[in-house]
Amino acid sequence: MIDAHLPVLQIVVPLMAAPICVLLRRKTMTWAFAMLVTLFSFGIATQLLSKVLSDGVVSYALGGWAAPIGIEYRVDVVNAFVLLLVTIIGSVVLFYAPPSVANEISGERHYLFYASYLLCLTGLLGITITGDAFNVFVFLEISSLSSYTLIAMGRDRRALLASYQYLILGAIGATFIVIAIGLMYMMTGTLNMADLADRLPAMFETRTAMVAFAFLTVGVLIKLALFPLHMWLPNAYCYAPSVVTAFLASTATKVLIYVFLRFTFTIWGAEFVFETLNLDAFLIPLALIGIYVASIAAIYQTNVKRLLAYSSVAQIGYMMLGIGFVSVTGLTGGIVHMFNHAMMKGALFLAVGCVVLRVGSAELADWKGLGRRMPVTMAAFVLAGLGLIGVPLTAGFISKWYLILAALEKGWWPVAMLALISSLLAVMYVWRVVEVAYFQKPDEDVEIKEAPLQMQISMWILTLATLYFGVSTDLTVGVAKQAAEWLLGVTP
Amino acid sequence: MEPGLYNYWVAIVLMMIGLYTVIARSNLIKKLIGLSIFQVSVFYLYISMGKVTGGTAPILGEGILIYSNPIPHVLILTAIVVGIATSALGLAIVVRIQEAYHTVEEDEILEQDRAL
Amino acid sequence: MKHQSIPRVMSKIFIPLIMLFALYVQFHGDFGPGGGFQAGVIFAAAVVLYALIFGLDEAQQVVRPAAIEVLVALGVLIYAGTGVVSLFLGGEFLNYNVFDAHHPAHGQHLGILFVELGVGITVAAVMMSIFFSFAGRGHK
Amino acid sequence: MVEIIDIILLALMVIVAVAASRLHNLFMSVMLLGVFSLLSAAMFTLLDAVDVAFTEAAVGAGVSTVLMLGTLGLTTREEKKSPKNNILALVVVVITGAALVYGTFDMPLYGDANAPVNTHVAPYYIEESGEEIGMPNIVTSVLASYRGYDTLGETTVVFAAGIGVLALIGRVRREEDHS
Repeated sequence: MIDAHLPVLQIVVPLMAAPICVLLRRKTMTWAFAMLVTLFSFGIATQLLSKVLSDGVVSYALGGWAAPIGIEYRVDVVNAFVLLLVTIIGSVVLFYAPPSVANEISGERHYLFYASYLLCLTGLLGITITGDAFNVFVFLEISSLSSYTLIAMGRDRRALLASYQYLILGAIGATFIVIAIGLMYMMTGTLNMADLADRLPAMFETRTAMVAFAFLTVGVLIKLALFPLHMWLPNAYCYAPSVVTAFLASTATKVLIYVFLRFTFTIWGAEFVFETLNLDAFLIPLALIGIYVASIAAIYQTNVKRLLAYSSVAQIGYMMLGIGFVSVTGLTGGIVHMFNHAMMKGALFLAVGCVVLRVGSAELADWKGLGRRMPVTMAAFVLAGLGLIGVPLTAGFISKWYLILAALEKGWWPVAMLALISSLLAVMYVWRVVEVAYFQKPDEDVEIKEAPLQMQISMWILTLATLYFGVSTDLTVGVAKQAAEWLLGVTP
Repeated sequence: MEPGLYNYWVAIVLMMIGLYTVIARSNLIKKLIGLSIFQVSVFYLYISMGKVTGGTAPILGEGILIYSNPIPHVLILTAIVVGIATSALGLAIVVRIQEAYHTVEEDEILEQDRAL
Repeated sequence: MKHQSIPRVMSKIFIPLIMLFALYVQFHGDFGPGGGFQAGVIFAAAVVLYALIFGLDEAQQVVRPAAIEVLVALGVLIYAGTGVVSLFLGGEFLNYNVFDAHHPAHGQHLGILFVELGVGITVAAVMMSIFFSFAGRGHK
Repeated sequence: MVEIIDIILLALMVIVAVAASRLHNLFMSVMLLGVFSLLSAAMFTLLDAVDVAFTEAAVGAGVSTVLMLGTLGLTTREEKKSPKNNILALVVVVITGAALVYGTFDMPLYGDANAPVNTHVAPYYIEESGEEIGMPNIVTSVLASYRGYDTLGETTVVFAAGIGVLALIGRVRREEDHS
């Protein structure tokens, strides 16, 4: 029985777990329960991916009403891969959470924290799995509202304004998406994605369709923080609790990139978006400028969390660059980078969380001499940082390799060069941290312990994943390539 | 007067009044007021598209032949709920900001942070 | 307003009526406009009115914050639980037809009754909880 | 006759929205927002959306006004004049609005029974829901059954906001402080 209902269980299990956490109340119990549920979702996601890889698309009619009458869940290789990514990060970060959360959030609110965490996970998974355009909006709001809460729980008072600003921009973005979905519905009479894909082409000539696409793109780009619509991201990542930063940085923007892929390739079709509207002419320059501006901004930061946040904005540029190539190699690069970057950034933010727990600050000035005082944590930081730069034998190298390959395939030498040179900027911002941590003497000589084992295990899982996926690429590139072929419609 | 596109235009004008308030104002409560106006106007756009001339409310009854389209109504019911949920959370954050900064003007808050 | 008799007396008449109206809206949604969401809001309004007239502490004696938290969670669980029950009866999630093997429409009625109840409970509880949180903030 | 009411209502909505946006007295602004919601609820009734009108009146004019007033009580009633130059905001808004207006020119006309929205999917609900669900109110049938899953999501959004508010400004339970 379970097998047939996997798609809905993927969402409903964490969804129901959130209210149960509120009923449980005790912090250790809510955490243990949430952990169990997240691992279970991870299990479902693996099952779904293997099912999709062997049998093709899985469709599930909610309420028993066949699409387009009812809402449909539709899992193909693209979203199965994203589901896997989100549940991996969800589990690893949650396992890490208790010591860090205990340090940063007052005890009587822990159960609300874990309930919100589960809701955020539910929302992200729900956006990914659904085959109904309006349902995307509903689950987008579940994840957004819970992430506003999670960010505002940061202990610095600046977390409040960061959360508020994210709320305002997020609400504007979501409303743009609602307007776009409304216009699409207006022209076709349907909300089901597959049905929209059938009925939209007849409307491509209309001005309404063009405006609908424009609003959709702007709305999604605000939410996924592509330069110059990234204003909310640095503060939100900087002041959120460490656990929240690690979780959101590795999942939220990735899921929105998936939404972008789904809407542009599956619903509107690459032909309309990139040949009629020439979106790539706008996307590629924006992605490149974003990479440079955000990387340079990262170099000048004095707070490690904020530095990594700007680096995230830059990395989103790489992913969008890959998508902008509209080729199998380019999309493979974009999708692989989505996965690899989640591992690397997750590891980096978890390392920062360890330091914040022991040192009490993510300000670079307080990191002097950490290389000797917290060698294990800093080793993980450096390894994941090498991945961010794109050094061979790390996951970051694989994704950049495909991106540059895609540029060369098109004969776009300058783009390839620019992408390559931008890695030097990553060297500079990673080096700044390394230099302070390893080559500067601490102001005072106090003993600092390493973070608890629980936190280190999670951090090392992601760090080793960065190395592992730099060597063995069957899971990442293999699946991403299939996903890219599926999106471009070249799958047999 | 021939019904045409004018009510879509009014909806757009209302949306833009709301959007302008959100972007231009510095007062955090005023921004949320603007956001509400923006969202309610989008609801109006949706509801307009479901209206059928000569139709009645989509409640089945004897002898009624034309009903207005129920789908936009359903979608907007959901959107209204989402809207109030967002406002409530936003206002809660505003209350906390007031306690932490003793002001709800965005520029004054940023100034306080810069002074640190 | 604790010591003014006119609002106190009037509210004692109105609050039960408002609650009754909430129940009417809750269970009459199949025929006219209304349903769980609106009913929840109206029900919460009755409690808010009580709190405004008799004071926050008095209202929290009637509806305890701990109980509200349980109700907030319970509503969602009732809604999703309805779907889980339909899974166990062999249907898809939220397929109410399986609730009555012989008359699918009866099953639909039953299913809608439950999910609307879930919506009503969560909405009423959340609205009360939000109001108490805001009111309690100014209280101290 | 109905058109005249339409036009008056819409004109009032625009006036109220502008006033709510421009006034520096937040108390009046919030009240006007409530009025705006009530006017739109009236408008929704004219457009046959009775369920939506009911909800908008209860939420927009009721809950939202109460919450906003509660917040004003805890913060301030006066908005400070903002010195910020708003040209950028104006440009963004004008471009956005112009794009939307541009999009309207190919839209189906208001009230058109042959528009795609009224010929695909919706007729199924209108024709079959009486038989399949057995309820007169089609909106309820779609909301709770055909698209019941969206409504589960909606309830979850309310839940998320509820625990969010609780986490941010909720009462701290004293008894757990000692443990």
